[in-house]
Amino acid sequence: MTQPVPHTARPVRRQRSASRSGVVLRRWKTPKGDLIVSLLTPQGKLRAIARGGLRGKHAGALNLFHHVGLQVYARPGDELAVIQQASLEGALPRLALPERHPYAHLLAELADLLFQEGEADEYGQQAFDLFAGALRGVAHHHDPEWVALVMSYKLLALAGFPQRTRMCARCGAADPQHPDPFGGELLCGRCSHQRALSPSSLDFLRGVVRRSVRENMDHPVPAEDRAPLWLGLERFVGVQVGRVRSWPHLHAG
Amino acid sequence: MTQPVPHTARPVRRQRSASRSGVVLRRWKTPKGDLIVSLLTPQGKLRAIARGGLRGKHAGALNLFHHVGLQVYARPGDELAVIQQASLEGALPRLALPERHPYAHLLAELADLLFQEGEADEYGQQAFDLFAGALRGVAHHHDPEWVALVMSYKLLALAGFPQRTRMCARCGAADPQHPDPFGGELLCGRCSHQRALSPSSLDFLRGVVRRSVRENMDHPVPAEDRAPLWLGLERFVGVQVGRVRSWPHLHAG
Amino acid sequence: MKYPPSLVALIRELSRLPGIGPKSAQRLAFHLFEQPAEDIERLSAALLAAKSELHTCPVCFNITDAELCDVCSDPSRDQNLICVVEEPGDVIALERSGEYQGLYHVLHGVLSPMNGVGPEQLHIKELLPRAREGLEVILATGTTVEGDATALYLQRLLEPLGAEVSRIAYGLQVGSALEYADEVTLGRALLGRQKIRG
Amino acid sequence: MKYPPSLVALIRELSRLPGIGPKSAQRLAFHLFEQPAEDIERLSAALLAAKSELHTCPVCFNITDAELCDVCSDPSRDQNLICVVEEPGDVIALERSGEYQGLYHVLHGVLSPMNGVGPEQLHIKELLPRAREGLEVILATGTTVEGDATALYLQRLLEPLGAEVSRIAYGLQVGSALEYADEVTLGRALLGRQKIRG
Amino acid sequence: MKYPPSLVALIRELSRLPGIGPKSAQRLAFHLFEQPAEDIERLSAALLAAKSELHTCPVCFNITDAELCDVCSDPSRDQNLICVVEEPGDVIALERSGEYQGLYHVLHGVLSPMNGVGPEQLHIKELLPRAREGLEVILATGTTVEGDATALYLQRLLEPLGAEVSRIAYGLQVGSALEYADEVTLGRALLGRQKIRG
Amino acid sequence: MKYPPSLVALIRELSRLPGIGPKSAQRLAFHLFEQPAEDIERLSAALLAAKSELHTCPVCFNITDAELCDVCSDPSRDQNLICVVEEPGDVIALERSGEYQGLYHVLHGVLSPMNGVGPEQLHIKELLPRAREGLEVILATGTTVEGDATALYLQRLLEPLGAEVSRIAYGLQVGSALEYADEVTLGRALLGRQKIRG
Ligand SMILES: [Zn+2]
Ligand SMILES: [Zn+2]
Ligand SMILES: [Zn+2]
Ligand SMILES: [Zn+2]
Ligand SMILES: [Zn+2]
Ligand SMILES: [Zn+2]
Repeated sequence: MTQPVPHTARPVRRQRSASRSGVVLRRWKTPKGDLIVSLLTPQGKLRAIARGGLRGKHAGALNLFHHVGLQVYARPGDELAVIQQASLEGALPRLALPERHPYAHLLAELADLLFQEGEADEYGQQAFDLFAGALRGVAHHHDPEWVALVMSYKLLALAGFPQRTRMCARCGAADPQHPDPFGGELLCGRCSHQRALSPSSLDFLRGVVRRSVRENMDHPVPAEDRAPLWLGLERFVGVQVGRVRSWPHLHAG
Repeated sequence: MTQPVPHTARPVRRQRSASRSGVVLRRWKTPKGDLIVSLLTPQGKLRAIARGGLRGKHAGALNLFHHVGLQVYARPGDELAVIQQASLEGALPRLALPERHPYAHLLAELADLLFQEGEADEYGQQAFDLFAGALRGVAHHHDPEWVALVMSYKLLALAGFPQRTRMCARCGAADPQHPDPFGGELLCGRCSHQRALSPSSLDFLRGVVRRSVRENMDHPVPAEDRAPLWLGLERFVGVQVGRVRSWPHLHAG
Repeated sequence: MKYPPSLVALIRELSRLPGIGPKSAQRLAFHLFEQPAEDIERLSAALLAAKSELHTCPVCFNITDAELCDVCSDPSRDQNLICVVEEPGDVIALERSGEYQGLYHVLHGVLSPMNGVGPEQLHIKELLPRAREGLEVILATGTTVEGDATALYLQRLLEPLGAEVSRIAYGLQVGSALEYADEVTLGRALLGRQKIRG
Repeated sequence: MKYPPSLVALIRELSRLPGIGPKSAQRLAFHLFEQPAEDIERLSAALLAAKSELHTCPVCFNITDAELCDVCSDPSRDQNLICVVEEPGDVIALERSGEYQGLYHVLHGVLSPMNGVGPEQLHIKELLPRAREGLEVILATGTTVEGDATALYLQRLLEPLGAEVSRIAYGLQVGSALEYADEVTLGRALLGRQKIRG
Repeated sequence: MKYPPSLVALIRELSRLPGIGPKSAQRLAFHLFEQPAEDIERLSAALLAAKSELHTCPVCFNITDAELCDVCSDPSRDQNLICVVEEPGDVIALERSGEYQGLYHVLHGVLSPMNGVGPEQLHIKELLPRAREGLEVILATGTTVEGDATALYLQRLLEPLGAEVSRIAYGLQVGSALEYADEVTLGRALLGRQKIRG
Repeated sequence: MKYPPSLVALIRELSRLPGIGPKSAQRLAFHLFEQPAEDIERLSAALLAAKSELHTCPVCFNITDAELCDVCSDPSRDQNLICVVEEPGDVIALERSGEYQGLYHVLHGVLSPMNGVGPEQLHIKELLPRAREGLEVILATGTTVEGDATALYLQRLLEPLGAEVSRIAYGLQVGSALEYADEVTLGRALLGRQKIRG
């Protein structure tokens, strides 16, 4: 009597199902009423489509910034994985508050730009934890602006875009202290005509990557000194990473 | 220069779309989450399926007793027409009231039994108007029981099941006045051991089909005399038409 | 070709399950055939164990394997709140929402005379003794005509008993645009509008 | 085979329409080819007429062909009620529900910084002068995070101006069973429960 | 609320297009309203241009803007092969497959007596003069009952004229598993099996 | 709330079945809970019986409960025809088509190196001894790249053994219009055209 081929040797079907869990970075409506979402997961970024999502049972879970568990189904050759089931694992309703909403957008837009699809490298889990923590901070911390600033610099560094703070970005001189109006890094006094940054701002820029999130949060730069930091960040991202549409709306709330 | 074949000569495509408007008589959920509805329309009864209807955008419109406009799509050979669009044309929320709800069920169940699918005969419009009027009456009239009784007899007659009231259902004798405990029609004094019906009940039974709805409504049988009429109706329908599950629940409200 | 009777029997039993048509039943049967014997035995045992160990809670008619269900026997649940639902699955859905800390009452159906379901076919008479002053009963039957009728019927019975009676909200599902809501729902969502939380 | 340029042009223009992919555009083009010339001319004229005659109402930003839109110029509408919506299509949806007799204000979008939409991209500054004591503003933006954020933003601006501010209800769509609602919506439907109307 | 007549007219014209229901027509109309005037004018002009410039080729009844269509006027196409199809759109589908280098003949329909379509409503009489010894006619009407009936009808007419007549293959679509094919197709696929190319 | 362990176990086992997600498994479990005990016992028994009684036919690897399967042991089947398929379910599909009277050979998979499936993981070595002069082998693996690759691999092995080798037809599924077929299938349908049966 012959037994069938054992299960492990059986060919995988053309289609693959997978479970993923992540935070919704963006969502697009297609004209047909489908929903395309981009998520950050511990295994990297994922884009998937929920058919009929705008009127379907997934619309609730697949909201911006929601942490969702997905069952996706991808056939080789399909451009996008199809979402079969979606369940909410966590929501931060306070991100809709006017003083917090724009920062959540900035962080999600940055994350969407910084991480590529299918890149499941060793930093995946770290990136996911950092981003999820950033959203939690923006939702609940009394100073969401500071959370956004710290976490933006942290995300940039993790994605391989650390700012140079030890040498002038133009001439290479040591100990630069002035903002670079074009590249967003630091310039020496000879290369820049702008006023030097405040000591606490300089300390922040030089330490943000190396220090823990907690340490950074505990030593905020005074609110009135943050404008040059935001400006530097915007320039740096614009030059190194790409266009971020949230900038003009950051201080609208 | 050759012109194309004029439009009128062009073959109709294999699929047909149609617009229908009617009242939902019944709805069934399929295990997949589709919704099958049976509607009474001026063109006869129609059964159609709304795919994913239970979670879809049609769930609201396709409720019991709703008057809906449908866009259906039927391919020859398909068992059920598929609902593509559904919009509400009228709802009677008061039909959910405990003292009215069971009568609406009775009328819908009767209509579903009495009218066959695809029968678009000359009575279609009349049947639809009668049934729609019956539901409106049950929803708004101060005496929904009386509406249901009158309209049930009217619907039966229109569907070709008039009661014989001029001769004893067993021996044919004239002027029968006693209830028939088995067939639900009338018996003479010799054929029945039951008490004769009240004069107003007899007058109702003999006149209900011929008189207008308005006339019938204006001359209600006193509530305390209606029990034999309901019993007769139940027996008559049971024998002539088929099983109606609403009976035991008529006076539960 | 004649199929082996035990294959035919398995396909027939599987196709009795809701949502599983004859083609899926056949696919499932072939899939099961390829699985190791232990897997089949575990599924078979799970079926028998579930059937023999589970029953409905005598208080709320939720599914349980104990004398009282896990909600009824938990003193930390809010004893002044009962949520009335149609089916045991609804309890799971509400628990998963994480927004509810009260008790339940499972009707096991809705009023539907044309389907032969009246009050005595549901667990309504067991709900009435639970009603009292200071209790809020949330009627969370579905938003169909039958669900509404059941809610109205219960409200008439419960209010004279001193309970406060409320109905789960009708409105837009979360994540929706207005254009994807039907007219009936939109009308209800407007009527049910609430003062915004600042 | 090279396609006739005018056919190619028509397919290209049609496939720019939302929801119409290249295959549907081609099917539409062939369909139009078979229609009588008058039908095509009527469609073409309707396009041009709509574009030249329609504009947004200067008060509520609804679509109109008159100086004021049909709602703003109707004195029988409730002048103490303004419903704020995202798009002109939402006005039609609400009118169709038959439950609303007040005025409108169409934002033409929602706040969405990552898409470059801030308050100044929407018709918000034109809403503020309409606010006053005795007015109720119903915020009927979608139930997405962006719709919520827009509602909260407007509530902060409108309340100091004396208007009462409410939000369209979240909950179960009409005709739904609990098991088909997602957890987020279920939670909102429980929180938003309302005293039942007897 | 009364909608502006030009909006109503546009929605009505759009909803006449196949596959566009009233809701989609409304969405399209609002979309068009938001587009720049040039885009609308370009669409409108494309419609009129297509209608005035396009007609059917007098030989094969394909769509063209020239005296003869691009296939009929191309001497490099195989003149000994004519593929008979139902609709002009089928020509595009076959051209896109890249597997065909012969000529076409577009019937503009299929035989369907119950819809009033007999041989004289189709471009059949214009096909017969094209038949001759040495010509292969591929009947590529659809695989429906009507498509089959039309193919058999043509075969009876064409064979006596000396043409070789073949039928497009029935079978499994590429990329399919057997379990997803219906029984009729499977039966045809077995009957139509071909010696494998090594 | 904690769910009863036997309920959790049943849901877990059910959700292992292909095509049954966690939500469907939950719905199934609640459904089973409502069924009479006999039904559950019958399902459970059917599972165990199928597993213990069924095995693969040692000749063709179809599923059977006898020494040889019903096809192999039927002398009236055409012994000069073997149809090679991927899975036991394909045998049922072909039998249902009613067009086939020969024998089968079930490979239990297709070549798919990236999934670790090479010739030795399939029942190929058992097919070769069945090949001989006068036999036609119909390769009815799926029309995927893997199915094609498997067919070509088998053809190379079988032809030298004297068997005639054919491939199931590619083409339009029955009931289809050309415009709904993809280009690859259309190209294959043209190439595979057959002389029409008059
Ligand atoms: Zn320098
Ligand atoms: Zn008598
Ligand atoms: Zn309990
Ligand atoms: Zn206006
Ligand atoms: Zn031509
Ligand atoms: Zn065998």
